[in-house]
Amino acid sequence: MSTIRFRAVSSGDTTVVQSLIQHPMDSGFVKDKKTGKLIPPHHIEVLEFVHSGKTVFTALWGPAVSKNPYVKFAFKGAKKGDEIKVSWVDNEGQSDSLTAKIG
Amino acid sequence: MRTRALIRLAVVLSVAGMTTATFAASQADYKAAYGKAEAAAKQAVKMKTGWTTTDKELKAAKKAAATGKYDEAVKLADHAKALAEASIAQAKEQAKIWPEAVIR
Amino acid sequence: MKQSPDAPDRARRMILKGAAVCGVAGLGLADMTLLVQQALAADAKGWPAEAFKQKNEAGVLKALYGKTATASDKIDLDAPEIAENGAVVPIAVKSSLPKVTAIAILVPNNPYTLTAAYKIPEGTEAMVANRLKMAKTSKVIAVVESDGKLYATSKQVKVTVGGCGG
Amino acid sequence: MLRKVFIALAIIVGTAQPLLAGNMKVDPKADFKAFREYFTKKFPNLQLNDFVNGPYSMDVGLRKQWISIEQFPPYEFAVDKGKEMMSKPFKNGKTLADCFSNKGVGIRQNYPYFDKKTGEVVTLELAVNQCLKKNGEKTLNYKKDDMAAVTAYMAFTSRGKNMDIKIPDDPRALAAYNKGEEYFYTRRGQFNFSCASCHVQLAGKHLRTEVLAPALGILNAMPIYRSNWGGMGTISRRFTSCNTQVRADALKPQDELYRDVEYYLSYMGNGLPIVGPGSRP
Repeated sequence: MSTIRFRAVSSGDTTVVQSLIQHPMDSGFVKDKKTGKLIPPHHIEVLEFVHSGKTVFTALWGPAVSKNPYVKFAFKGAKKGDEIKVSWVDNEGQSDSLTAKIG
Repeated sequence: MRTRALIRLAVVLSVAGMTTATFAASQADYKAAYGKAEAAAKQAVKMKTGWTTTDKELKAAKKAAATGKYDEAVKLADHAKALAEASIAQAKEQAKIWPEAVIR
Repeated sequence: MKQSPDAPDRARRMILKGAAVCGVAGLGLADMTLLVQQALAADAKGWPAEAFKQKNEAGVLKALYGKTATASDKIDLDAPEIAENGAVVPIAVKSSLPKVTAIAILVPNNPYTLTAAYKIPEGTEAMVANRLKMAKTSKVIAVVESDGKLYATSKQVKVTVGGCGG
Repeated sequence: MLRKVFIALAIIVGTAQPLLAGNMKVDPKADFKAFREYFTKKFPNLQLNDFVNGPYSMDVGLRKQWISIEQFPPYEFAVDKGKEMMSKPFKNGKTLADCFSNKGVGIRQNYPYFDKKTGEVVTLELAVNQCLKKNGEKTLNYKKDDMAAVTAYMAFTSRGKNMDIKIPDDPRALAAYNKGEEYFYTRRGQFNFSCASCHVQLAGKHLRTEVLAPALGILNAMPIYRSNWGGMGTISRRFTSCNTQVRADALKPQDELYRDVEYYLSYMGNGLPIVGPGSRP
């Protein structure tokens, strides 16, 4: 299953995009209950939304973004049925992406 | 409700961690105290009324005894016993009076 | 909302995971070069490591934008007065300033001040909503880059259950 | 005349006596009515169907944050996973869905129920593990992760249906109900708190930023994603953590007493909508 959940709705010229990503977003300040050691920071660094070849939104995230992070933004120039590609990369080099249609 | 007041007192005392052990204790004293505390704790668990603090104190007593601190170990075991007994008293009292709390 | 198969992306993922480049089978040399470039670009496009290390507002703004901010009432910062839990504080920023190119959200009382920075290309609205962690009660600062200048507004958010446990 | 006085006396004694002796008649219908009345009187401005939203029904600031988080709630991942788990074939080719009526869709409001064969209360969480066991599969941890995912999916597909717990006219069912009620009102732990202390007497009060949820309909929102836990938790998890919060030893998940208290409390939530999975601070 994808780590990315995506919802985009167009009304008029504006498309509102919301996305939720399954990611621990470890802050680096929490101790592992079992080992007593700090869990190293593990977080998404870059999250990008691309519509017809153009990046419409870029998030640069640190470890203080909540677990299972959420973001919402809006842009102009897209219509219902258009595709948007969402991709993220984290500080350990893991990544995921998803191409979804605007509803 | 006299028993109730007594339990309140027991709860307060147990929270405050008051005990009566003031003598220099031996390993045998510790073993006796621990045995009694453990039995009371087991009884409480059986009645499903145990307190998390009882087990904590028992463990602390064991730890103290392992390093030869028998005074402290006895004190902790006595405290564990007091906690366990208070929890049993609580359960016995509650078994009688819980219906008073029901919304009617 | 159907997920479409996305072969090049899977490949890029492998590269980023450090898998051997040769392991990406079935792609021409040109594709490969493109993929590697994309992968590098994602890094170069980059994450402002310096800015995320800063421990105060001025440091963050200098590292991110190389300038300072002035107060503005044209920024709408929506944050709760009392956070229900510091692990998940919903915060939204909106601005009526012209030509907005970036939005950043700072929490000075967190171990590191910068929480999130957003790039707003032309055609994208000056608006973002997200959920952030707050370690304790703090001012939250919203910074907006408009027409090459920085503007900021702030709001106090009370936190009683700290969120560095997230 | 004299007879009338006697009858009146008998009624007075009859109603007063159980309070003192504790061996009163078990009357779920009367309990239900009194329970609901207590909460609707305590919170006269609250819509009845809003009680199930717990703290968010009674604090404007919390409600606003909740509505914002509900736009895209973190429990969505659990619902998706639960859906997948329901239809994933076991080694014997059967599925979790096969163990439930209507393939487990839209039936959460019927749990827990009283099983006349075994004479015990069967909760949804217990039923899931019984199904796995019966099919030779590994059972799930009752408190979180996969169990929360399955129950989240089942709650999600039952949203809007009203809780519908039945207490059959069977002395064993009434005894289970009564034991559940006793558990609910019994003070325990070093802090000497009962479930009711927090969720009846102190319902709606602030404990730091937390608002104590009213007991009316409290299970209709289960399982929940708690920011405090950083993840999902089941009814089992809620009960065990409530116990340890008042410094009482938690029972084993799905201990008979926990199932009984779930039975009692769910019955009190009858007629209110299922809104699970829920989010909580």
